[in-house]
Amino acid sequence: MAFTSWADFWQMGGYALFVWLSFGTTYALLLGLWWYSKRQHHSIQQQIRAKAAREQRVRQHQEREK
Amino acid sequence: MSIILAAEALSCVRQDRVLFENLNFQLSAGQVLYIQGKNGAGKSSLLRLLAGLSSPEDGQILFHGKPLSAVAEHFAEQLLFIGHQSGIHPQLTALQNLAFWSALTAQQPADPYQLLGSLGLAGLEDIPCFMLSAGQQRRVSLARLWFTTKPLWILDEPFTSLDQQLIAKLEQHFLQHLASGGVIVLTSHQALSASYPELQALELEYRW
Amino acid sequence: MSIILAAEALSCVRQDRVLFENLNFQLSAGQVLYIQGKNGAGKSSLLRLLAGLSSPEDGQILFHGKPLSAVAEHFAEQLLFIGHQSGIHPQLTALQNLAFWSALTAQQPADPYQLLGSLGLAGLEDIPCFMLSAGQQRRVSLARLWFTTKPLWILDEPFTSLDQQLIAKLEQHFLQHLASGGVIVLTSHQALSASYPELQALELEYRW
Amino acid sequence: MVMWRSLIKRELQLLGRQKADWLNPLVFFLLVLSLFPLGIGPEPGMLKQIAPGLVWIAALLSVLLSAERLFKDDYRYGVIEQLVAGREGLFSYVTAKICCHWLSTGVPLILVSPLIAVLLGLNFDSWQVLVVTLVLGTPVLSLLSVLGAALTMAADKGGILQALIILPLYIPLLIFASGAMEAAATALPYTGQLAVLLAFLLFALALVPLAVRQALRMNVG
Amino acid sequence: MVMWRSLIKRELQLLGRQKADWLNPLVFFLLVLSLFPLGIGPEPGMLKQIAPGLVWIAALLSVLLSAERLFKDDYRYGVIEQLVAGREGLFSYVTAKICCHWLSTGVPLILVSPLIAVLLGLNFDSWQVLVVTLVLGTPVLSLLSVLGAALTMAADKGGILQALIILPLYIPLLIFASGAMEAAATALPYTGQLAVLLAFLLFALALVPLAVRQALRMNVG
Amino acid sequence: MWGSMFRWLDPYAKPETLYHLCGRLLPYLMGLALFTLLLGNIWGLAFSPADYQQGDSYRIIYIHVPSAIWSMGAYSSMAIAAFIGLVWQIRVAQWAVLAIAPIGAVYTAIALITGAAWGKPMWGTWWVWDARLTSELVLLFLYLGVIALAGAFSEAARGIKVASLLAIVGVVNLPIIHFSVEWWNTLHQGATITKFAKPSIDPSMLWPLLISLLGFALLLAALTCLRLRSQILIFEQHRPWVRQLVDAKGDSSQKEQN
Ligand code: HEM
Ligand SMILES: Nc1ncnc2c1ncn2[C@@H]1O[C@H](COP(=O)(O)OP(=O)(O)OP(=O)(O)O)[C@@H](O)[C@H]1O
Ligand SMILES: Nc1ncnc2c1ncn2[C@@H]1O[C@H](COP(=O)(O)OP(=O)(O)OP(=O)(O)O)[C@@H](O)[C@H]1O
Ligand SMILES: [Mg+2]
Ligand SMILES: [Mg+2]
Repeated sequence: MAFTSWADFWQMGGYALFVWLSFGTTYALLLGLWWYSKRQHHSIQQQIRAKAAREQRVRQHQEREK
Repeated sequence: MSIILAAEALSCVRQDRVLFENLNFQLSAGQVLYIQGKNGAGKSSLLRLLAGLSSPEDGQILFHGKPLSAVAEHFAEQLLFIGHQSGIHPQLTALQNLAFWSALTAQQPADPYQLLGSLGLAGLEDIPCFMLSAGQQRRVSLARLWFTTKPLWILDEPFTSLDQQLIAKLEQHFLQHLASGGVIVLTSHQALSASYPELQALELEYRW
Repeated sequence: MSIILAAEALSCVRQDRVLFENLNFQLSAGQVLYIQGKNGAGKSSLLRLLAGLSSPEDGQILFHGKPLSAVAEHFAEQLLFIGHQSGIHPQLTALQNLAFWSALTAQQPADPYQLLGSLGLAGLEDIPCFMLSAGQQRRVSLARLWFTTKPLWILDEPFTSLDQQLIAKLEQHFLQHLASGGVIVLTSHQALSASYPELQALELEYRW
Repeated sequence: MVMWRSLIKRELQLLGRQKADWLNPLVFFLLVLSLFPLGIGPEPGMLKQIAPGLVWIAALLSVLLSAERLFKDDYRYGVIEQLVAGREGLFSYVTAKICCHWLSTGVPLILVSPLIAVLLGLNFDSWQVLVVTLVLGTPVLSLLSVLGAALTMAADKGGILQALIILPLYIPLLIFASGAMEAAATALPYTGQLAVLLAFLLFALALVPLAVRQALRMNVG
Repeated sequence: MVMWRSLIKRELQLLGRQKADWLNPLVFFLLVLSLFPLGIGPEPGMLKQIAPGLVWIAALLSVLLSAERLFKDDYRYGVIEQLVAGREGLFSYVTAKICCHWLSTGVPLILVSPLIAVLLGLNFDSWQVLVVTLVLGTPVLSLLSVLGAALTMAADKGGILQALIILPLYIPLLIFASGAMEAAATALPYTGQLAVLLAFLLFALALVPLAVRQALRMNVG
Repeated sequence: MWGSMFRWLDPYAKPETLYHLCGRLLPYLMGLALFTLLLGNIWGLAFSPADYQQGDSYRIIYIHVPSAIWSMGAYSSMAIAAFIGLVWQIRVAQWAVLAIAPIGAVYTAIALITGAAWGKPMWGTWWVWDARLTSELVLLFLYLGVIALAGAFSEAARGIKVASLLAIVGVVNLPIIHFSVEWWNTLHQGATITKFAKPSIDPSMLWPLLISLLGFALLLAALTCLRLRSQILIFEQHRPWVRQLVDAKGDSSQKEQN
């Protein structure tokens, strides 16, 4: 351990702003990307399901037309 | 019966060429003006004149007996014009395009889904229009004819890229519109199949 | 007679929709393939596949018995494709447009003035094409059919915006081309009027 | 009013579908800004000195070019033709276009201005003035660009013709906006310049929409 | 060769018909150049110092934007579709386009360079270096712009997308070209930079036409 | 020759197989990535000694260097995928381009932000226009260009192909970034760890750095797997197997709700 106390650790020898800014934004961005990709995956599946439902609708409509 | 739209001694010049001269006709409620002619005869040019998009070289157009320029606003309210271009935005869906036209004219379909479905676009209502085929795009554009209350329709080759079935349906709709006192001006290279009660054919000659 | 163009178990997907599946046909010299179908059935998509502009989802296209991808260069040399768009530059005159296509294919008309004249464009040869009417532009584009020596023609709705007279002329020309051993693939919503010796009709269904 | 709201909705739908229409100008703006230090040399002193001009030139180019396609689609597909034939909605349509253009290009520029300040080494005060000039100036930029787009709609010559027509009109704006920022940088009063910018804005707001409508009519006729 | 000649002829005919296509970029170039003294302030010392960068940035923007419409018409009206279907002429078509683009935008820039020298207060030596860098650099600009136009042909997003894509590739060119001029201004040797520009040119000449052809094929397929 | 050499890869070029493979790999990759990343970063942040010159600010190195190096690594892999996709017409490779691009863009943004945050204490300024910094910024723009281009087309498949071509052309920027510190004299540090023979850095600092490097690489792989699965679904949505897969999932999630 390079630091003697938690306070020391958080202060980062006076560079707290820069170090924590870097680590903070890095993990925020990475989490954001992870979340975005997850959500995209989910919404694609939903779209596919919606399209299947629409297909059903169209088939019904065509049946009725005939 | 009163005359709704009339042309008096109309003539049109494009570039250096006289397309037609001294053209006259009178249209009253329930009548169709079916403009025919070879390619380049001046059909589209005439329709643009009638729609007030350009002004004639000579002669005048009368709407309910008054010159077009005097009643421009009123005329525009009564007119539905669909030209060679279909007037739909390819990035918007069929529904959004309809909503746009509804907003502008304050006339909307009772049930847009049902309308689009009856035009064979069921299931394609919320897809951007560029993903539709040529004929399907045309159908979206023509959907407006089913919920407008405007009496005067000016349509430039409405049948292009439509299949036979839809052409028949469209002509049925024309008949209905005429029966309710509307007026239609249209061009087409295809013969009209329905039997119109009062059809005025106007043959433009290709002049040089 | 040897088979020139054949499709084997062709299928096409646009976005998420299967337009057609397991499509087969064989065309030999002198035959027309006339593709019909409702709007959005997939006619244009099929023609683009056949012209090598896109590749099929499944199945293959054979040209003289060899898969298209293997003989792409050779195939392209034998092919004349005209799509929904007419392929003429609106800023150039009819003559300049013809010259461009002549340069690319090393095939030129004996007398371009005479050719354009016979297509009803006399006097319009050196006017930029945007000043021509819809049908006249189409005529310029189709003029290529009169001086090409390529055997395989793929035409997407060649009759749009043409008047009856020119359609008749064009069909005459089709017959000539077929008689000399050519092959034509075309779509149209209008019925063909000429009597083709060997016509294969292919009806695409609008599927969902 | 109802009509105007649904026209705005249409524009927003288009922006939602074509995200590139508002994202690209923004990135273009940043790209052009970063060209200068590369081409001119990166000395911070010099950069700080010419920064006001740079920001305004980059803003001008990106707003201008983003307006280029504003009416193109609607024109090509015959929407405008039908609007002109049916008169009613044309004016609402024009004002809706203008509003949404500013929302989609001017506002993002204002929002990224802190980033610009970092890149060009502006201090806090200069940044504040920059924001004020942008708030007053970008609507004028939008108005003029939309006018340019309407004038060149049928010409089909791409952004460059529009730039030629509109750039001369921009120049007064450029002079006063960068003048205000320079004055602020040297601690001189700059309310005068801001007042002029405000006057430009009011003037343009009153006249440009009418001019745009007229331009659309002429282009179709 | 015969084919190539008639393709060149076609392009020249188009340029002849649409004079704006080569006049506008030139005027745009001069206009953008004249924006700088207005936006930045006209002190001659400063202006002379940043002149090399300015000229190159303006050249870059004007060449880039002029390329935007290069393939648009041919694409929209189905010419490219048919070229791709018929393969033969595609490569000649591409090279003819590139040549004529350079002739119509790069060459005029070189020709007006004396005027620029006067406007920006360059001396004779700096002007000479400017001309050399323009001769070596504008063909690369043209090549890359044409590539950008080909890539974005079917995208229908206007010049800004093209700028976004191609500006990053331009940046090395900008650095070396303005570097050469700066070196010349401070009487340092600049053959190194010129050699690099030459290398860029050869590299681009070898690869870009192929890439353009590929891009056209993809855009249609 | 090429064909036969890579024949064993063929099954993986089949979208369905690849989809399931990615699905199976994803949890392991993700777990490993998280583990190594946290290990490297916590070690670097809390346990390795402070730098005698830079003090504790140097600890930014544990994210700056991995993200910077892998921003370029991601670009190369994207370009390789693009090349394979275009030359051999392998569609999954084309899809991989779009899967990787956003990850690369985020890595580049991280490198830029952390670099700026490091530059402020070290050089006294957030940003200078030096060659390495600028070329890294250009890399970000290239990524954005690829993403924008891919999205600009009405047909997604076409957009991807065109964007692949751009990705390949953009490779010229990579050597510029890497050698910028040698070609121009700049503020930025020269190669310290990538000098293979003798890294000029203390082992107690080097180890956590190497572990973080591995962590970022694994994360790149994991995220690529995740995103590639989405791409496969998009482009294969008309296939029966996708329909079945999605339906099954929809049913099960509905049951869960009930
Ligand atoms: C916004 C500012 C910065 C950017 C964009 C940036 C970018 C980069 C890039 C792209 C690399 C990878 C180079 C390669 O592998 O070829 C790198 C590596 C590195 N950077 Fe930065 N950097 C920035 C600021 C800094 C600062 C302020 C420092 C420290 C004072 C620093 C120290 C390092 C070190 C030590 C390496 C590893 C070099 C090696 O071993 O190859 N960077 N940086
Ligand atoms: N650019 C596109 N992107 C996605 N889907 C498309 C696109 N163009 C067409 N489609 C879809 O493919 C289907 C077939 O279109 P295609 O143009 O082949 O029809 P078509 O038979 O030629 O119709 P038409 O008679 O109207 O010309 C359409 O229903 C449409 O949904
Ligand atoms: N933009 C234009 N500028 C100049 N002249 C034009 C323009 N458009 C058409 N013309 C000329 O006007 C004549 C008539 O064109 P118009 O479009 O009215 O014909 P049309 O009867 O609609 O033909 P089509 O059946 O082909 O649609 C054409 O012969 C052409 O020479
Ligand atoms: Mg017409
Ligand atoms: Mg079709």
